Amino acid sequence: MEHTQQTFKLSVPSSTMNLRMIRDFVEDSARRSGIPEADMTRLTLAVDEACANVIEHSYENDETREITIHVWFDDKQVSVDVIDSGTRFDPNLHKSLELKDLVGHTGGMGIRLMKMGTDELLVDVDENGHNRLRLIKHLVP
Amino acid sequence: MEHTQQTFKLSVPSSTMNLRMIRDFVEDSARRSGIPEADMTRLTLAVDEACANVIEHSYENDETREITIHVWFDDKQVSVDVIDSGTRFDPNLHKSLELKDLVGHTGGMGIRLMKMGTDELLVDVDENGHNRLRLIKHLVP
Amino acid sequence: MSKSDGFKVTRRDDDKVTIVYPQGFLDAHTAPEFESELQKAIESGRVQIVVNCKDLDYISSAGLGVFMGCIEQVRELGGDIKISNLLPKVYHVFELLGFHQLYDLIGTEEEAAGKFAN
Amino acid sequence: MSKSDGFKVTRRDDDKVTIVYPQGFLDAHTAPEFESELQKAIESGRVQIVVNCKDLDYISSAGLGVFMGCIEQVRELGGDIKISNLLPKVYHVFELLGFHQLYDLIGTEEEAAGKFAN
Ligand SMILES: Nc1ncnc2c1ncn2[C@@H]1O[C@H](COP(=O)(O)OP(=O)(O)O)[C@@H](O)[C@H]1O
Ligand SMILES: Nc1ncnc2c1ncn2[C@@H]1O[C@H](COP(=O)(O)OP(=O)(O)O)[C@@H](O)[C@H]1O
Repeated sequence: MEHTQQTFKLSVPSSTMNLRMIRDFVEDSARRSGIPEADMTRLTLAVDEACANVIEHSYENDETREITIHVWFDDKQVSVDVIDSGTRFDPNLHKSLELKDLVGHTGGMGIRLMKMGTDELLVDVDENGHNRLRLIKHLVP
Repeated sequence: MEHTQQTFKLSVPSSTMNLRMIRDFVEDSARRSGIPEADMTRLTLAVDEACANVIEHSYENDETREITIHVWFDDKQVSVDVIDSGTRFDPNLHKSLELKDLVGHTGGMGIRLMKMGTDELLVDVDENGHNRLRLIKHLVP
Repeated sequence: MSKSDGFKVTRRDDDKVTIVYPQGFLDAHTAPEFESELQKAIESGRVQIVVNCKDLDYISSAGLGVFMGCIEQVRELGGDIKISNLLPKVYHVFELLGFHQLYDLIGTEEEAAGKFAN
Repeated sequence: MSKSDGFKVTRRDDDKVTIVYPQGFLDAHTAPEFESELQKAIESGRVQIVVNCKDLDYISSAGLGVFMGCIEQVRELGGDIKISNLLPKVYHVFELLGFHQLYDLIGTEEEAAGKFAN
Protein backbone atom coordinates (compact mmCIF):
# COMPACT_ATOMS: atom_id res chain seq x y z
CA MET A 1 0.00 0.00 0.00
CA GLU A 2 1.27 3.48 -0.89
CA HIS A 3 1.66 5.85 2.04
CA THR A 4 3.01 8.93 0.33
CA GLN A 5 0.36 11.51 -0.45
CA GLN A 6 -1.49 10.92 -3.71
CA THR A 7 -3.99 13.20 -5.40
CA PHE A 8 -6.66 12.43 -7.99
CA LYS A 9 -8.82 15.09 -9.69
CA LEU A 10 -11.99 14.92 -11.77
CA SER A 11 -14.05 17.68 -13.39
CA VAL A 12 -17.38 17.01 -15.13
CA PRO A 13 -20.36 19.02 -16.35
CA SER A 14 -22.89 19.60 -13.58
CA SER A 15 -25.45 16.94 -14.43
CA THR A 16 -26.89 14.09 -12.38
CA MET A 17 -25.96 11.97 -15.41
CA ASN A 18 -22.36 12.23 -14.22
CA LEU A 19 -22.95 11.08 -10.62
CA ARG A 20 -22.10 7.54 -11.54
CA MET A 21 -18.77 8.61 -13.05
CA ILE A 22 -18.05 10.60 -9.91
CA ARG A 23 -18.76 7.57 -7.70
CA ASP A 24 -16.56 5.29 -9.81
CA PHE A 25 -13.78 7.87 -9.68
CA VAL A 26 -14.00 8.27 -5.89
CA GLU A 27 -13.99 4.51 -5.37
CA ASP A 28 -11.12 3.83 -7.77
CA SER A 29 -8.92 6.49 -6.21
CA ALA A 30 -9.89 6.11 -2.54
CA ARG A 31 -9.32 2.35 -2.77
CA ARG A 32 -5.60 3.09 -3.20
CA SER A 33 -5.46 4.39 0.37
CA GLY A 34 -6.30 0.99 1.82
CA ILE A 35 -9.56 2.32 3.32
CA PRO A 36 -11.84 -0.54 4.46
CA GLU A 37 -14.48 -1.38 1.83
CA ALA A 38 -17.41 -0.52 4.15
CA ASP A 39 -15.97 2.92 4.95
CA MET A 40 -15.37 3.55 1.28
CA THR A 41 -18.95 2.67 0.38
CA ARG A 42 -20.28 5.19 2.91
CA LEU A 43 -17.77 7.86 1.93
CA THR A 44 -18.72 7.42 -1.73
CA LEU A 45 -22.41 7.78 -0.85
CA ALA A 46 -21.59 10.96 1.10
CA VAL A 47 -19.79 12.38 -1.94
CA ASP A 48 -22.72 11.41 -4.21
CA GLU A 49 -25.09 13.31 -1.89
CA ALA A 50 -22.80 16.36 -1.79
CA CYS A 51 -22.51 16.42 -5.58
CA ALA A 52 -26.24 15.88 -6.12
CA ASN A 53 -26.86 18.91 -3.87
CA VAL A 54 -24.38 21.04 -5.80
CA ILE A 55 -25.99 20.03 -9.11
CA GLU A 56 -29.57 20.60 -7.93
CA HIS A 57 -29.25 23.41 -5.40
CA SER A 58 -25.99 25.34 -5.94
CA TYR A 59 -26.20 25.24 -9.74
CA GLU A 60 -29.97 24.72 -10.04
CA ASN A 61 -29.48 22.08 -12.77
CA ASP A 62 -27.52 24.35 -15.09
CA GLU A 63 -25.56 21.73 -17.03
CA THR A 64 -23.12 24.26 -18.47
CA ARG A 65 -21.50 24.59 -15.01
CA GLU A 66 -18.62 22.44 -13.81
CA ILE A 67 -18.20 20.36 -10.69
CA THR A 68 -14.74 19.28 -9.51
CA ILE A 69 -13.75 16.47 -7.15
CA HIS A 70 -10.31 16.03 -5.58
CA VAL A 71 -9.49 12.80 -3.78
CA TRP A 72 -6.29 12.70 -1.76
CA PHE A 73 -4.94 10.65 1.05
CA ASP A 74 -1.97 9.93 3.25
CA ASP A 75 -1.61 7.26 5.91
CA LYS A 76 -4.00 9.07 8.29
CA GLN A 77 -7.07 10.00 6.26
CA VAL A 78 -8.87 10.12 2.94
CA SER A 79 -10.17 13.56 1.93
CA VAL A 80 -12.59 14.36 -0.84
CA ASP A 81 -13.06 17.97 -1.91
CA VAL A 82 -16.22 18.90 -3.80
CA ILE A 83 -15.64 22.23 -5.54
CA ASP A 84 -18.24 24.44 -7.23
CA SER A 85 -18.80 28.09 -8.08
CA GLY A 86 -22.54 28.25 -7.36
CA THR A 87 -24.52 29.24 -4.27
CA ARG A 88 -22.47 28.95 -1.08
CA PHE A 89 -23.90 26.48 1.45
CA ASP A 90 -22.74 24.95 4.75
CA PRO A 91 -24.30 21.56 5.53
CA ASN A 92 -23.01 21.84 9.12
CA LEU A 93 -25.54 24.65 9.70
CA HIS A 94 -28.42 22.57 8.34
CA LYS A 95 -30.57 20.59 10.75
CA SER A 96 -31.97 17.48 9.07
CA LEU A 97 -35.52 16.39 9.95
CA GLU A 98 -36.26 13.04 11.60
CA LEU A 99 -37.25 10.27 9.15
CA LYS A 100 -40.86 10.15 10.39
CA ASP A 101 -41.24 13.87 9.65
CA LEU A 102 -40.10 13.29 6.08
CA VAL A 103 -42.99 10.95 5.18
CA GLY A 104 -44.62 12.41 2.07
CA HIS A 105 -41.39 14.17 1.01
CA THR A 106 -39.00 12.92 -1.66
CA GLY A 107 -35.99 14.75 -0.22
CA GLY A 108 -34.29 15.79 2.97
CA MET A 109 -32.03 12.80 3.68
CA GLY A 110 -28.88 13.79 1.79
CA ILE A 111 -27.09 15.87 4.40
CA ARG A 112 -27.73 13.23 7.05
CA LEU A 113 -26.03 10.63 4.84
CA MET A 114 -23.13 13.04 4.22
CA LYS A 115 -22.59 13.33 7.97
CA MET A 116 -22.97 9.60 8.57
CA GLY A 117 -20.39 8.68 5.94
CA THR A 118 -17.64 11.03 7.12
CA ASP A 119 -15.69 11.94 10.26
CA GLU A 120 -15.37 15.62 9.35
CA LEU A 121 -17.20 17.97 6.99
CA LEU A 122 -15.36 21.26 6.38
CA VAL A 123 -16.53 24.20 4.30
CA ASP A 124 -14.22 26.91 2.96
CA VAL A 125 -13.27 28.80 -0.18
CA ASP A 126 -10.39 27.61 -2.38
CA GLU A 127 -7.59 29.68 -3.94
CA ASN A 128 -9.83 30.50 -6.93
CA GLY A 129 -12.69 31.77 -4.77
CA HIS A 130 -14.76 28.62 -5.35
CA ASN A 131 -16.84 26.83 -2.74
CA ARG A 132 -15.02 23.84 -1.32
CA LEU A 133 -16.69 21.17 0.78
CA ARG A 134 -14.16 18.76 2.28
CA LEU A 135 -15.37 15.30 3.30
CA ILE A 136 -12.86 13.50 5.53
CA LYS A 137 -12.71 9.87 6.59
CA HIS A 138 -10.00 8.83 9.05
CA LEU A 139 -7.97 5.70 8.40
CA VAL A 140 -7.69 3.48 11.47
CA PRO A 141 -4.21 1.89 11.53
CA MET B 1 -27.70 12.82 -27.40
CA GLU B 2 -26.12 16.09 -26.22
CA HIS B 3 -24.59 18.18 -28.97
CA THR B 4 -23.41 21.19 -27.02
CA GLN B 5 -19.73 21.03 -26.12
CA GLN B 6 -18.99 19.07 -22.97
CA THR B 7 -15.64 18.76 -21.21
CA PHE B 8 -14.39 16.13 -18.76
CA LYS B 9 -11.03 16.33 -16.95
CA LEU B 10 -9.00 13.80 -14.98
CA SER B 11 -5.63 14.12 -13.23
CA VAL B 12 -3.85 11.17 -11.64
CA PRO B 13 -0.37 10.34 -10.36
CA SER B 14 1.90 9.14 -13.17
CA SER B 15 1.77 5.39 -12.58
CA THR B 16 0.80 2.52 -14.84
CA MET B 17 -1.44 1.49 -11.94
CA ASN B 18 -3.74 4.34 -13.03
CA LEU B 19 -4.05 3.37 -16.71
CA ARG B 20 -7.21 1.44 -16.02
CA MET B 21 -8.82 4.47 -14.33
CA ILE B 22 -7.81 6.59 -17.31
CA ARG B 23 -9.40 4.12 -19.75
CA ASP B 24 -12.63 3.96 -17.74
CA PHE B 25 -12.72 7.75 -17.61
CA VAL B 26 -12.17 8.13 -21.35
CA GLU B 27 -14.86 5.56 -22.15
CA ASP B 28 -17.42 6.98 -19.72
CA SER B 29 -17.02 10.52 -21.01
CA ALA B 30 -16.49 9.81 -24.73
CA ARG B 31 -19.59 7.59 -24.74
CA ARG B 32 -21.69 10.74 -24.16
CA SER B 33 -20.75 11.98 -27.62
CA GLY B 34 -22.55 9.12 -29.34
CA ILE B 35 -19.28 7.82 -30.83
CA PRO B 36 -19.67 4.28 -32.23
CA GLU B 37 -18.50 1.61 -29.76
CA ALA B 38 -15.78 0.28 -32.08
CA ASP B 39 -14.30 3.76 -32.60
CA MET B 40 -14.39 4.37 -28.87
CA THR B 41 -12.53 1.15 -28.15
CA ARG B 42 -9.74 2.11 -30.55
CA LEU B 43 -9.60 5.70 -29.29
CA THR B 44 -9.35 4.47 -25.70
CA LEU B 45 -6.50 2.13 -26.67
CA ALA B 46 -4.74 5.06 -28.37
CA VAL B 47 -5.07 7.12 -25.18
CA ASP B 48 -3.78 4.21 -23.08
CA GLU B 49 -0.70 3.99 -25.32
CA ALA B 50 -0.12 7.76 -25.15
CA CYS B 51 -0.39 7.74 -21.35
CA ALA B 52 1.82 4.66 -20.95
CA ASN B 53 4.47 6.48 -23.02
CA VAL B 54 4.21 9.61 -20.86
CA ILE B 55 4.52 7.52 -17.69
CA GLU B 56 7.45 5.45 -18.93
CA HIS B 57 9.32 7.80 -21.25
CA SER B 58 8.40 11.44 -20.46
CA TYR B 59 8.36 10.95 -16.69
CA GLU B 60 10.61 7.87 -16.53
CA ASN B 61 8.32 6.19 -13.99
CA ASP B 62 8.50 9.03 -11.46
CA GLU B 63 5.18 8.47 -9.66
CA THR B 64 5.25 11.87 -7.97
CA ARG B 65 4.47 13.49 -11.36
CA GLU B 66 0.95 14.15 -12.61
CA ILE B 67 -0.75 13.21 -15.86
CA THR B 68 -3.90 15.01 -17.00
CA ILE B 69 -6.52 13.93 -19.52
CA HIS B 70 -9.19 16.20 -21.02
CA VAL B 71 -12.03 14.66 -23.02
CA TRP B 72 -14.28 17.03 -24.93
CA PHE B 73 -16.60 16.76 -27.84
CA ASP B 74 -19.12 18.53 -30.01
CA ASP B 75 -21.19 17.12 -32.85
CA LYS B 76 -18.15 16.84 -35.16
CA GLN B 77 -15.42 15.14 -33.15
CA VAL B 78 -14.18 13.72 -29.89
CA SER B 79 -10.85 15.10 -28.68
CA VAL B 80 -8.66 13.73 -25.92
CA ASP B 81 -5.79 15.84 -24.61
CA VAL B 82 -2.97 14.09 -22.76
CA ILE B 83 -1.04 16.71 -20.78
CA ASP B 84 2.30 16.27 -19.01
CA SER B 85 5.28 18.34 -17.93
CA GLY B 86 8.02 15.84 -18.73
CA THR B 87 10.21 15.31 -21.81
CA ARG B 88 8.68 16.79 -24.95
CA PHE B 89 7.96 14.25 -27.70
CA ASP B 90 6.17 14.24 -31.05
CA PRO B 91 4.87 10.81 -32.12
CA ASN B 92 4.28 12.18 -35.64
CA LEU B 93 8.07 12.37 -36.09
CA HIS B 94 8.54 8.77 -34.96
CA LYS B 95 8.73 6.01 -37.55
CA SER B 96 7.41 2.73 -36.14
CA LEU B 97 9.13 -0.48 -37.20
CA GLU B 98 7.32 -3.24 -39.08
CA LEU B 99 5.96 -6.03 -36.90
CA LYS B 100 8.42 -8.62 -38.27
CA ASP B 101 11.31 -6.35 -37.25
CA LEU B 102 10.00 -6.20 -33.70
CA VAL B 103 10.33 -9.94 -33.07
CA GLY B 104 12.42 -10.31 -29.91
CA HIS B 105 11.40 -6.86 -28.63
CA THR B 106 8.75 -6.20 -25.99
CA GLY B 107 8.01 -2.67 -27.20
CA GLY B 108 7.64 -0.50 -30.26
CA MET B 109 3.95 -0.92 -31.12
CA GLY B 110 2.39 1.88 -29.05
CA ILE B 111 2.71 4.78 -31.46
CA ARG B 112 1.36 2.67 -34.31
CA LEU B 113 -1.77 1.93 -32.24
CA MET B 114 -2.09 5.64 -31.38
CA LYS B 115 -2.13 6.48 -35.08
CA MET B 116 -4.53 3.64 -35.94
CA GLY B 117 -7.07 4.69 -33.31
CA THR B 118 -7.27 8.37 -34.25
CA ASP B 119 -7.89 10.62 -37.25
CA GLU B 120 -5.51 13.34 -36.08
CA LEU B 121 -2.63 13.49 -33.62
CA LEU B 122 -1.57 17.05 -32.71
CA VAL B 123 1.29 18.13 -30.48
CA ASP B 124 1.56 21.56 -28.89
CA VAL B 125 2.15 23.34 -25.59
CA ASP B 126 -0.76 24.40 -23.40
CA GLU B 127 -1.29 27.74 -21.63
CA ASN B 128 0.77 26.51 -18.65
CA GLY B 129 3.73 25.50 -20.80
CA HIS B 130 2.92 21.78 -20.51
CA ASN B 131 3.17 19.23 -23.29
CA ARG B 132 -0.19 18.56 -24.87
CA LEU B 133 -0.87 15.65 -27.19
CA ARG B 134 -4.33 15.89 -28.78
CA LEU B 135 -5.92 12.69 -30.07
CA ILE B 136 -8.89 13.38 -32.34
CA LYS B 137 -11.56 11.04 -33.64
CA HIS B 138 -14.13 12.41 -36.10
CA LEU B 139 -17.81 11.66 -35.63
CA VAL B 140 -19.50 10.53 -38.81
CA PRO B 141 -23.06 11.93 -38.87
CA MET C 1 -30.05 -1.13 -19.15
CA SER C 2 -27.93 1.28 -21.16
CA LYS C 3 -24.33 1.65 -20.07
CA SER C 4 -24.59 5.40 -19.61
CA ASP C 5 -27.75 5.12 -17.57
CA GLY C 6 -27.13 2.09 -15.41
CA PHE C 7 -30.72 1.72 -14.26
CA LYS C 8 -33.82 -0.14 -15.36
CA VAL C 9 -37.12 -0.89 -13.69
CA THR C 10 -39.66 -3.56 -14.59
CA ARG C 11 -43.01 -4.51 -13.06
CA ARG C 12 -45.18 -7.60 -12.82
CA ASP C 13 -48.85 -7.55 -11.78
CA ASP C 14 -49.74 -10.76 -9.97
CA ASP C 15 -53.22 -11.64 -8.73
CA LYS C 16 -53.44 -8.98 -6.04
CA VAL C 17 -49.83 -8.01 -5.56
CA THR C 18 -47.64 -5.93 -7.88
CA ILE C 19 -43.93 -6.66 -7.92
CA VAL C 20 -41.53 -3.90 -8.96
CA TYR C 21 -37.92 -4.73 -9.86
CA PRO C 22 -35.43 -1.85 -9.79
CA GLN C 23 -32.09 -2.87 -11.36
CA GLY C 24 -28.69 -1.22 -11.19
CA PHE C 25 -27.96 2.20 -9.76
CA LEU C 26 -30.75 4.26 -8.19
CA ASP C 27 -29.50 7.81 -7.68
CA ALA C 28 -30.59 11.41 -8.31
CA HIS C 29 -30.36 10.72 -12.05
CA THR C 30 -32.44 7.56 -12.19
CA ALA C 31 -34.91 8.14 -9.31
CA PRO C 32 -37.49 9.85 -11.59
CA GLU C 33 -37.73 6.68 -13.72
CA PHE C 34 -38.34 4.56 -10.63
CA GLU C 35 -40.86 7.05 -9.25
CA SER C 36 -42.87 7.14 -12.46
CA GLU C 37 -43.08 3.32 -12.57
CA LEU C 38 -44.40 3.25 -8.98
CA GLN C 39 -46.84 6.06 -9.70
CA LYS C 40 -48.17 4.25 -12.76
CA ALA C 41 -48.90 1.20 -10.60
CA ILE C 42 -50.60 3.27 -7.89
CA GLU C 43 -52.69 5.25 -10.38
CA SER C 44 -53.98 2.03 -11.94
CA GLY C 45 -55.15 0.96 -8.49
CA ARG C 46 -52.31 -1.42 -7.70
CA VAL C 47 -51.39 -0.52 -4.11
CA GLN C 48 -50.21 -3.86 -2.71
CA ILE C 49 -46.64 -3.43 -3.83
CA VAL C 50 -43.49 -5.45 -3.27
CA VAL C 51 -40.26 -3.81 -4.40
CA ASN C 52 -37.87 -6.71 -5.05
CA CYS C 53 -34.36 -5.27 -4.80
CA LYS C 54 -32.37 -8.37 -5.73
CA ASP C 55 -30.73 -6.55 -8.67
CA LEU C 56 -30.44 -3.15 -7.02
CA ASP C 57 -26.71 -2.39 -6.75
CA TYR C 58 -26.82 1.09 -5.28
CA ILE C 59 -29.21 3.56 -3.69
CA SER C 60 -28.73 7.19 -2.64
CA SER C 61 -31.14 9.52 -0.85
CA ALA C 62 -32.94 10.38 -4.08
CA GLY C 63 -33.89 6.72 -4.47
CA LEU C 64 -34.91 6.43 -0.84
CA GLY C 65 -36.99 9.56 -1.33
CA VAL C 66 -39.14 7.76 -3.89
CA PHE C 67 -40.28 5.36 -1.13
CA MET C 68 -40.87 8.23 1.29
CA GLY C 69 -42.80 10.26 -1.26
CA CYS C 70 -45.48 7.70 -2.03
CA ILE C 71 -45.80 5.52 1.09
CA GLU C 72 -48.47 7.73 2.68
CA GLN C 73 -50.62 7.77 -0.44
CA VAL C 74 -50.34 3.99 -0.80
CA ARG C 75 -51.28 3.35 2.82
CA GLU C 76 -54.22 5.77 2.68
CA LEU C 77 -55.48 3.71 -0.26
CA GLY C 78 -55.32 0.61 1.94
CA GLY C 79 -52.11 -0.77 0.45
CA ASP C 80 -48.47 -0.91 1.43
CA ILE C 81 -44.97 -0.95 -0.05
CA LYS C 82 -42.88 -3.86 1.19
CA ILE C 83 -39.21 -4.09 0.34
CA SER C 84 -37.56 -7.46 -0.28
CA ASN C 85 -34.28 -9.11 -1.27
CA LEU C 86 -32.02 -6.18 -0.34
CA LEU C 87 -28.31 -6.82 -0.99
CA PRO C 88 -26.23 -6.25 2.18
CA LYS C 89 -24.62 -3.01 0.91
CA VAL C 90 -28.00 -1.52 0.01
CA TYR C 91 -29.71 -2.86 3.14
CA HIS C 92 -27.09 -1.01 5.14
CA VAL C 93 -28.21 2.34 3.69
CA PHE C 94 -31.88 1.68 4.48
CA GLU C 95 -30.86 0.76 8.01
CA LEU C 96 -28.59 3.77 8.53
CA LEU C 97 -31.58 6.05 8.05
CA GLY C 98 -34.01 3.95 10.09
CA PHE C 99 -36.17 2.69 7.22
CA HIS C 100 -36.84 -0.55 9.11
CA GLN C 101 -38.99 1.53 11.49
CA LEU C 102 -41.27 2.69 8.67
CA TYR C 103 -41.14 -0.14 6.15
CA ASP C 104 -41.23 -3.92 6.17
CA LEU C 105 -37.79 -5.00 4.95
CA ILE C 106 -38.27 -8.66 4.11
CA GLY C 107 -35.96 -11.47 3.02
CA THR C 108 -37.78 -12.81 -0.02
CA GLU C 109 -40.38 -11.66 -2.53
CA GLU C 110 -42.68 -14.59 -1.67
CA GLU C 111 -42.58 -13.81 2.03
CA ALA C 112 -43.30 -10.13 1.30
CA ALA C 113 -46.19 -10.93 -1.05
CA GLY C 114 -47.53 -13.39 1.54
CA LYS C 115 -47.93 -10.58 4.06
CA PHE C 116 -50.64 -9.07 1.87
CA ALA C 117 -52.65 -12.30 1.92
CA ASN C 118 -53.98 -11.60 5.43
CA MET D 1 -8.13 -10.86 -9.29
CA SER D 2 -7.92 -7.77 -7.04
CA LYS D 3 -10.13 -4.86 -7.99
CA SER D 4 -7.24 -2.41 -8.17
CA ASP D 5 -5.17 -4.73 -10.31
CA GLY D 6 -7.69 -6.20 -12.71
CA PHE D 7 -5.41 -8.95 -13.97
CA LYS D 8 -4.60 -12.52 -13.11
CA VAL D 9 -2.78 -15.31 -14.91
CA THR D 10 -2.94 -19.04 -14.28
CA ARG D 11 -1.21 -21.98 -15.96
CA ARG D 12 -1.88 -25.67 -16.49
CA ASP D 13 0.73 -28.20 -17.62
CA ASP D 14 -0.88 -30.94 -19.68
CA ASP D 15 0.96 -33.94 -21.06
CA LYS D 16 3.07 -32.07 -23.59
CA VAL D 17 1.28 -28.77 -23.89
CA THR D 18 1.16 -25.92 -21.35
CA ILE D 19 -1.96 -23.78 -21.25
CA VAL D 20 -1.70 -20.21 -19.96
CA TYR D 21 -4.85 -18.29 -19.01
CA PRO D 22 -4.54 -14.49 -18.83
CA GLN D 23 -7.65 -12.94 -17.24
CA GLY D 24 -8.83 -9.35 -17.19
CA PHE D 25 -6.87 -6.33 -18.36
CA LEU D 26 -3.40 -6.79 -19.85
CA ASP D 27 -1.72 -3.39 -20.06
CA ALA D 28 1.59 -1.71 -19.20
CA HIS D 29 0.84 -2.28 -15.52
CA THR D 30 0.02 -5.96 -15.67
CA ALA D 31 2.24 -7.13 -18.57
CA PRO D 32 5.21 -7.94 -16.24
CA GLU D 33 3.05 -10.47 -14.36
CA PHE D 34 2.06 -12.17 -17.63
CA GLU D 35 5.64 -12.13 -18.89
CA SER D 36 7.00 -13.74 -15.74
CA GLU D 37 4.43 -16.55 -15.91
CA LEU D 38 5.40 -17.28 -19.53
CA GLN D 39 9.10 -17.13 -18.67
CA LYS D 40 8.65 -19.55 -15.79
CA ALA D 41 7.05 -22.04 -18.18
CA ILE D 42 9.79 -21.63 -20.78
CA GLU D 43 12.58 -21.93 -18.20
CA SER D 44 11.15 -25.18 -16.93
CA GLY D 45 11.33 -26.50 -20.48
CA ARG D 46 7.63 -26.10 -21.36
CA VAL D 47 7.76 -24.57 -24.84
CA GLN D 48 4.58 -25.96 -26.44
CA ILE D 49 2.37 -23.18 -25.20
CA VAL D 50 -1.26 -22.30 -25.81
CA VAL D 51 -2.41 -18.93 -24.45
CA ASN D 52 -6.16 -19.30 -23.95
CA CYS D 53 -7.58 -15.75 -23.98
CA LYS D 54 -11.23 -16.56 -23.23
CA ASP D 55 -11.16 -14.32 -20.13
CA LEU D 56 -8.88 -11.63 -21.52
CA ASP D 57 -10.93 -8.43 -21.63
CA TYR D 58 -8.32 -5.99 -22.85
CA ILE D 59 -4.84 -5.85 -24.33
CA SER D 60 -2.56 -2.93 -25.11
CA SER D 61 0.85 -2.88 -26.81
CA ALA D 62 2.62 -3.80 -23.57
CA GLY D 63 0.65 -7.05 -23.47
CA LEU D 64 1.28 -7.73 -27.15
CA GLY D 65 4.96 -7.07 -26.48
CA VAL D 66 5.10 -10.04 -24.14
CA PHE D 67 4.26 -12.33 -27.08
CA MET D 68 6.80 -10.60 -29.32
CA GLY D 69 9.51 -10.73 -26.67
CA CYS D 70 9.55 -14.48 -26.16
CA ILE D 71 8.32 -16.00 -29.44
CA GLU D 72 11.81 -16.27 -30.95
CA GLN D 73 13.24 -18.00 -27.90
CA VAL D 74 10.34 -20.46 -27.80
CA ARG D 75 10.64 -21.32 -31.49
CA GLU D 76 14.43 -21.74 -31.25
CA LEU D 77 13.75 -24.29 -28.51
CA GLY D 78 11.49 -26.16 -30.92
CA GLY D 79 8.23 -24.93 -29.42
CA ASP D 80 5.58 -22.36 -30.32
CA ILE D 81 3.07 -20.00 -28.74
CA LYS D 82 -0.44 -20.46 -30.13
CA ILE D 83 -3.19 -18.05 -29.17
CA SER D 84 -6.78 -19.26 -28.75
CA ASN D 85 -10.29 -18.12 -27.77
CA LEU D 86 -9.75 -14.42 -28.43
CA LEU D 87 -12.80 -12.25 -27.73
CA PRO D 88 -13.74 -10.14 -30.78
CA LYS D 89 -12.60 -6.83 -29.25
CA VAL D 90 -9.22 -8.28 -28.34
CA TYR D 91 -8.86 -10.20 -31.61
CA HIS D 92 -9.32 -6.90 -33.39
CA VAL D 93 -6.18 -5.48 -31.74
CA PHE D 94 -4.06 -8.50 -32.69
CA GLU D 95 -5.34 -8.18 -36.24
CA LEU D 96 -4.76 -4.42 -36.47
CA LEU D 97 -1.05 -5.01 -35.93
CA GLY D 98 -0.81 -8.06 -38.17
CA PHE D 99 -0.25 -10.66 -35.47
CA HIS D 100 -2.05 -13.27 -37.59
CA GLN D 101 1.01 -13.21 -39.88
CA LEU D 102 3.36 -14.23 -37.07
CA TYR D 103 1.15 -16.27 -34.75
CA ASP D 104 -1.47 -18.99 -35.03
CA LEU D 105 -4.70 -17.34 -33.80
CA ILE D 106 -7.01 -20.30 -33.23
CA GLY D 107 -10.65 -20.68 -32.24
CA THR D 108 -10.42 -23.13 -29.37
CA GLU D 109 -7.85 -24.36 -26.88
CA GLU D 110 -8.31 -27.99 -28.01
CA GLU D 111 -7.70 -27.11 -31.64
CA ALA D 112 -4.62 -25.11 -30.68
CA ALA D 113 -3.23 -27.89 -28.47
CA GLY D 114 -3.97 -30.37 -31.24
CA LYS D 115 -1.63 -28.53 -33.59
CA PHE D 116 1.29 -29.55 -31.40
CA ALA D 117 0.40 -33.25 -31.75
CA ASN D 118 1.97 -33.47 -35.21
N1 LIG E 1 -25.17 22.80 -2.18
C1 LIG E 1 -26.30 23.38 -1.73
N2 LIG E 1 -26.60 24.65 -2.09
C2 LIG E 1 -27.73 25.23 -1.66
N3 LIG E 1 -28.62 24.64 -0.86
C3 LIG E 1 -28.41 23.39 -0.47
C4 LIG E 1 -27.22 22.70 -0.87
N4 LIG E 1 -27.26 21.48 -0.32
C5 LIG E 1 -28.40 21.40 0.39
N5 LIG E 1 -29.09 22.54 0.32
C6 LIG E 1 -30.38 22.81 1.01
O1 LIG E 1 -30.49 21.91 2.11
C7 LIG E 1 -31.67 21.12 1.97
C8 LIG E 1 -31.47 19.72 2.54
O2 LIG E 1 -30.54 19.01 1.78
P1 LIG E 1 -30.55 17.42 1.74
O3 LIG E 1 -30.56 16.91 3.15
O4 LIG E 1 -29.43 16.96 0.89
O5 LIG E 1 -31.93 17.01 1.09
P2 LIG E 1 -32.50 17.30 -0.39
O6 LIG E 1 -31.38 17.82 -1.23
O7 LIG E 1 -32.98 15.97 -0.83
O8 LIG E 1 -33.60 18.28 -0.20
C9 LIG E 1 -32.00 21.14 0.49
O9 LIG E 1 -33.34 20.91 0.23
C10 LIG E 1 -31.56 22.55 0.11
O10 LIG E 1 -32.56 23.49 0.42
N1 LIG F 1 6.10 10.54 -24.37
C1 LIG F 1 7.33 10.17 -24.80
N2 LIG F 1 8.43 10.82 -24.38
C2 LIG F 1 9.63 10.45 -24.79
N3 LIG F 1 9.88 9.46 -25.66
C3 LIG F 1 8.83 8.77 -26.14
C4 LIG F 1 7.51 9.09 -25.74
N4 LIG F 1 6.68 8.25 -26.37
C5 LIG F 1 7.44 7.44 -27.12
N5 LIG F 1 8.75 7.74 -27.00
C6 LIG F 1 9.85 7.05 -27.71
O1 LIG F 1 9.34 6.41 -28.88
C7 LIG F 1 9.59 5.00 -28.84
C8 LIG F 1 8.45 4.21 -29.49
O2 LIG F 1 7.27 4.33 -28.73
P1 LIG F 1 6.14 3.21 -28.82
O3 LIG F 1 5.82 2.96 -30.25
O4 LIG F 1 5.00 3.64 -27.97
O5 LIG F 1 6.81 1.90 -28.23
P2 LIG F 1 7.36 1.59 -26.76
O6 LIG F 1 6.91 2.69 -25.86
O7 LIG F 1 6.74 0.28 -26.45
O8 LIG F 1 8.85 1.52 -26.90
C9 LIG F 1 9.79 4.70 -27.36
O9 LIG F 1 10.57 3.55 -27.15
C10 LIG F 1 10.48 5.96 -26.86
O10 LIG F 1 11.85 5.92 -27.12
